[in-house]
Amino acid sequence: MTAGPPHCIVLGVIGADCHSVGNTILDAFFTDAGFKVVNLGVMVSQDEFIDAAIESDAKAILVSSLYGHGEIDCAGFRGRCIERGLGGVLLYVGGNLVVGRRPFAEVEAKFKAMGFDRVFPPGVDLDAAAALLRADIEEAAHARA
Amino acid sequence: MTAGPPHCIVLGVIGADCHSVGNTILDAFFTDAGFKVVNLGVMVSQDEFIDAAIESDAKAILVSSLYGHGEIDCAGFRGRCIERGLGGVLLYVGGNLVVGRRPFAEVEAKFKAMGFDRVFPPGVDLDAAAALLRADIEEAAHARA
Amino acid sequence: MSSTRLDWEEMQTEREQVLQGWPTGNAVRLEEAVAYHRALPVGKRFPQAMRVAQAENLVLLQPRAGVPLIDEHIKLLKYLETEGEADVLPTTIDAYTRQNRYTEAARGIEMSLAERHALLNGFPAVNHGVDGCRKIVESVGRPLQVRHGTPDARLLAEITLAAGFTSFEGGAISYNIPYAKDVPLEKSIRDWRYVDRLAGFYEDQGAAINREPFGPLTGTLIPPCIGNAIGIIEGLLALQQGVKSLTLGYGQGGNLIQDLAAMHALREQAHEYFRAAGFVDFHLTLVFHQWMGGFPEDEAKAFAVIALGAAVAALAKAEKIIVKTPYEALGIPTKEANAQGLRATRQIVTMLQDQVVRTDHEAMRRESDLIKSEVKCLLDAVWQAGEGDWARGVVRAFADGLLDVPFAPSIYNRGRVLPMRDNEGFIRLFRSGALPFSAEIRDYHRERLEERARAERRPVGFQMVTDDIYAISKGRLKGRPR
Amino acid sequence: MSSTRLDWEEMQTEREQVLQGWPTGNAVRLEEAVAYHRALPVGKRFPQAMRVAQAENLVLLQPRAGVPLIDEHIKLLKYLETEGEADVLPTTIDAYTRQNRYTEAARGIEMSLAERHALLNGFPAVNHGVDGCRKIVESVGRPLQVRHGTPDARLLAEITLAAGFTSFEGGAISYNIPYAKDVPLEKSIRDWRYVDRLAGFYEDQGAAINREPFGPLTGTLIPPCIGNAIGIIEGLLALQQGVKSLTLGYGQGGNLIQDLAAMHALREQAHEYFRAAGFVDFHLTLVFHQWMGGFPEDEAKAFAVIALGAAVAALAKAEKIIVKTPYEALGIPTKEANAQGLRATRQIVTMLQDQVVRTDHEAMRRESDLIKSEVKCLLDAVWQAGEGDWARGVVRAFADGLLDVPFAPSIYNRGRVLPMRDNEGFIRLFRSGALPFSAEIRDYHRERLEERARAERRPVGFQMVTDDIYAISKGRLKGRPR
Ligand code: B12
Ligand code: B12
Repeated sequence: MTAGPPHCIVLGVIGADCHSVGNTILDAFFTDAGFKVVNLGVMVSQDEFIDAAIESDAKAILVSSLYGHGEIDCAGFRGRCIERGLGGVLLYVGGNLVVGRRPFAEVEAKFKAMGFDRVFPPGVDLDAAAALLRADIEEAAHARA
Repeated sequence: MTAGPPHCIVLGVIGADCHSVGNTILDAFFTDAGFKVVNLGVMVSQDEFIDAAIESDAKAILVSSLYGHGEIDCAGFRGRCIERGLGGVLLYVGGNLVVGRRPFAEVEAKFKAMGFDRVFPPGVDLDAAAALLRADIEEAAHARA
Repeated sequence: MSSTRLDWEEMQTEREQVLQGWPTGNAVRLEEAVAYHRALPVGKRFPQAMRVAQAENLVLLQPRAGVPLIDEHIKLLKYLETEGEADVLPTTIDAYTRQNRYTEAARGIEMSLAERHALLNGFPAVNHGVDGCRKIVESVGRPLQVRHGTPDARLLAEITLAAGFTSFEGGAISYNIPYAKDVPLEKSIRDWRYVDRLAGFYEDQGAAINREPFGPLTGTLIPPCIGNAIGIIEGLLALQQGVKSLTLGYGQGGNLIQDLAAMHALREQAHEYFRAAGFVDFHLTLVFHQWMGGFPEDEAKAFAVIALGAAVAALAKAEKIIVKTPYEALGIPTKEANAQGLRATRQIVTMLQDQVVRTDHEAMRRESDLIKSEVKCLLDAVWQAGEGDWARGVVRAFADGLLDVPFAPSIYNRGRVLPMRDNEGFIRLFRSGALPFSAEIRDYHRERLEERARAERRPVGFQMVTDDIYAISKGRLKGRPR
Repeated sequence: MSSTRLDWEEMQTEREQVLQGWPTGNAVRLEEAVAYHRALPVGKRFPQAMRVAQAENLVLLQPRAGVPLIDEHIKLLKYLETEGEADVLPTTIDAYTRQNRYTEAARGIEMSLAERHALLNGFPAVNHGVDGCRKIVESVGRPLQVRHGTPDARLLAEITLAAGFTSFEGGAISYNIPYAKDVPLEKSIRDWRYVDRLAGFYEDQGAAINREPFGPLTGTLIPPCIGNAIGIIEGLLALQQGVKSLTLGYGQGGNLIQDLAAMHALREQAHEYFRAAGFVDFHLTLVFHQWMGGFPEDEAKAFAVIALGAAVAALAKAEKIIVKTPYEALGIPTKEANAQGLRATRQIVTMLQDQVVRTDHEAMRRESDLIKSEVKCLLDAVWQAGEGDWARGVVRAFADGLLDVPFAPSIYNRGRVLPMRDNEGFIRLFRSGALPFSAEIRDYHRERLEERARAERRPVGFQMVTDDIYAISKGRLKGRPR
């Protein structure tokens, strides 16, 4: 646990994706883990994520995609952030990111190339993810300071 | 169906193998299919097969091996037949012939190299096997005549 | 907003408008379509297959399957028909089409062509149009159903029914609340009345169409009473529009007694309500869905979950079973994995084919009676809220939380209900929100949960719900403290 | 030939001779062995594991596994312990050792070394000797059992028990009739009395050994009464020699009711007979074997058969389950396939862990009563034939066909009994040979078979037996006309 006010993060499921169970869990989990969670729920567009991040001064955007269209829905996300002056925000993405079963290393490379800082498979250990998130946020703060 | 007396065949499970269910079925099946079956049951040695074939003037010996030791138990069978003056007898073998799951082509090659005329996997269609057997026996008779 | 039968003539203006929704809409010719249906061989008619299943005590196997390109999709279905020995076939629609986002679907088709692998999670039937869909109908030898999750499925129904599909999944509640975020129930009820009326029109013309409300909802720990109540309502709404072949669904919960009891209660109560509403000329069948929540990643464990679902479906004498695959947790399955799910299921249902496990013993009766009285509480409340009109009742009931689907994404769902397993794995209510249950029912649920709390030496609390959500994917039925 | 307790002192001459059977016999030191056992950590003691299972309502998972070389065997068991999460471990013995052909086993070890793949179908424990076996005991963290099929297992028992194995499978009938061709029952009864007495000696010295008669016999359509009667007799013979931890086995038949009824009957009746014979100080548990007959070649279907067996074991509240693998029909499994079987089984037994399916309804009671009265007919006849001595009774009963195991290879088995499934898949008797059943029981079997004949429109006949033998491997339970 860190001192100071909790880090704010934006959470949501991108595109036309309706899978709401994991989202419910992530909300509860990151809240318990001491983050301030702005949860946009399912079917969130890139601009809605960015709007919410600007409004809440969030340090990170956590994108879920379960339904397989992640590749299409996430394309250009980092570019759009930069356009809208949010170049420095951390972008995390997780879930069943592509259609079918492709080697995770390949999927990870693909999404990193799109500008995501970290990419997670569905079976990720959430404690580990939260630890990474906290570390990344704090490193970014240091870098800025 | 051929005319004339039924072809005689010797049937048995080789080595220390106790699997008797398939043997029961093969006995009933080849009998129904018009062969005269001398069934030696399970745990039959090479010499017992050969003794029975000589005694009954059998055209073919059908060896089963289910338990995995087929490779060891069948080694030298053709040689032993030749030694004992039965060089021309048809040798068929079938079942789970080796330990574990190896490509059937490999297993077949191995047993053909040992001098077996035909090699069958456990899932063989018995009607097809009986047709082959009849054809092989008749071809051998022609060749001899 | 009411649920009386739509006047076909009056509906024509709306139809014209719907068909404008995407250029392919123009190709819909109703008369030709009806003639096409009437000429379909018996083996391709879904309602007929469901009748045979019921008469001959069979469980029909149906996979889920859909890929973006027509030829690939045909290859997939043919493989499932031959290697998978599926009895009836699906065409699963991609998620853009489900949201009427046809432009994005078009982009998905293009990208899939370009990248030579599927980028859509289903078959974009609207984009492919009547002719494209008909290629599928012509290429396979089994009845075809559209499986989707579309709140406004009017255009999808126009195109696929015109193409010769003989079954159409979904309903006003079950394809809205779990599948959409902000579609008002008034709207989905209106749009599904259209779909049902269209199906009813085909039926009137001698082209029978099977309709199947989506029983499992969010697929996650749904208490049987909620799924059953919604299924019965959607059945009533469909019958009102002239539908005659109806298949109600239930998603496996995991406790054997509860699953058998729920299937039994569903069949009995649906008949009761349909008859009470004056319907006589309908054919009712049940479909059982293998576990619809999170699956184990390990294939061996996934096979086990599949097999257990198959066993329950067989014992419950479902007419149809929707089959999962060993890749469920990982992604859209390959055709091989899909066929493996079918073959594992086939082995089980065939082995259990003629076995009768008497389920009229006490535990079963108790659970089945409980479910029926819960469903009655729910349906009474909807009926009252609607002042005698089911459609109106649904809208008001959801607004007031008298109907409430756990974990659903829709803002028109209160989301106050949280399910939880009891000590034997029966799905009970941890929070029942505003569900109109008697004190007796509430107490019973609470007692069963307290029993679990004692066994696990921890208080009944939200953590248990979380643990239960993960449980099956982690190899158990009930969640355990981490 | 009688079944009184062997005098330990008198047995020493025979022991010396047995230990001469192969050079490794010399290394057996009983006192040291007992001390070794008593120093074993609790987690490696089989009888203890069976107690815990019963007390905590668990089903322990046990695979079959054995390869010729020690290091490979250890690797295999460790993999099954970690990746497969097996609760208790086996060491499956190769088929030459089972026939006391140690020279051939030695050749198998050499060839396996030379060709770098296994040429033996199990672990040749006698050839590897006490030290070799002890390496295994030291390398794994779970209790170990010797699983084999050895008519004369005296030397095998001496060596493996001395090495620290805490459970030993088999019995005078179950490891002779299905596994051998021409071993007289007099001989196997004498040899197993030795084994039981040896186990009883360890037990007396405070080194508890679990004994497990082999329930499934030929694994092929065994009517429950035959397996249960033989299990009870072998249990009595073991108890007489001082065995205290006893696990009786049952092989899945495929009909749910019959399997549950048989397990229930076995537990109840074993207790009855053991108590009636004056035994009080014993611990009885049951092991359920997943389907032991021919498996489907297709892995998906094999998984389904495995899962169904797991479900029945869990519902029957077996203390242990013997797990098959998706390669069953193909050959000795790889360690990965073996672990897959374990994981699929684990998923099922865990999901069903706390579920209680009441089985005291009529169909179940009827079947369970039937099995018990059949078993009573068999055991009464054995008792009479032996004039009050079980061992003598067994020999005479087999000679007269009063006990008769279907499909067994032994010439000491009459082989007049042919089983057949009835219309619901219950295993019934088509030909009951000389089995001493009442006319009532015979008629009941016959009626059930006639019912099937009517349903299939073909006469009751041998072809049905053949079809039934293939049925599960072809995806069904009952055989169908080809
Ligand atoms: C339940 C379910 C549904 C329900 C959803 C109900 C609802 N409203 O939530 C219903 C039945 C409605 C449904 C519908 C569909 N589904 Co669905 N569904 C599932 C299922 C079985 C479980 C999902 C779930 O709830 N898991 C439990 C939660 C707790 O886990 P989770 O969602 O994975 O989330 C966790 C992790 O992924 C991770 N995580 C997620 N995001 C992020 C982000 C970050 C930053 C981090 C660190 C972690 C993280 O943490 C979460 C919490 O632990 C999965 C398969 C599976 N997993 O077994 C398929 C699955 C996700 N569905 C799938 C599909 C395709 C669909 C459909 C398109 C229908 C179809 N073609 O089959 C529609 C979607 C329509 C739409 N518009 O979205 C596919 C996706 C395929 C792919 N990617 O290749 C899956 C994988 C099934 C499959 N194998 O085909 N589905
Ligand atoms: C039942 C069974 C047993 C029973 C046998 C009872 C009995 N007395 O018959 C019991 C439980 C006793 C048993 C014991 C053992 N078994 Co076993 N058993 C089986 C099982 C499950 C079914 C066999 C069967 O009856 N099938 C039904 C009959 C109708 O089919 P079939 O035997 O294959 O015979 C047909 C075909 O093979 C073919 N065929 C056979 N021979 C020939 C010959 C010709 C010329 C032709 C044309 C066709 C042909 O036609 C037959 C009729 O259709 C098989 C696995 C499986 N198939 O599912 C394992 C299996 C054969 N057993 C196996 C083993 C290893 C053993 C044991 C050594 C124990 C162990 N380590 O696990 C012992 C053997 C001890 C010994 N001394 O022999 C292995 C063999 C492994 C390998 N080859 O790699 C198998 C494959 C299981 C496995 N995957 O591990 N077994």
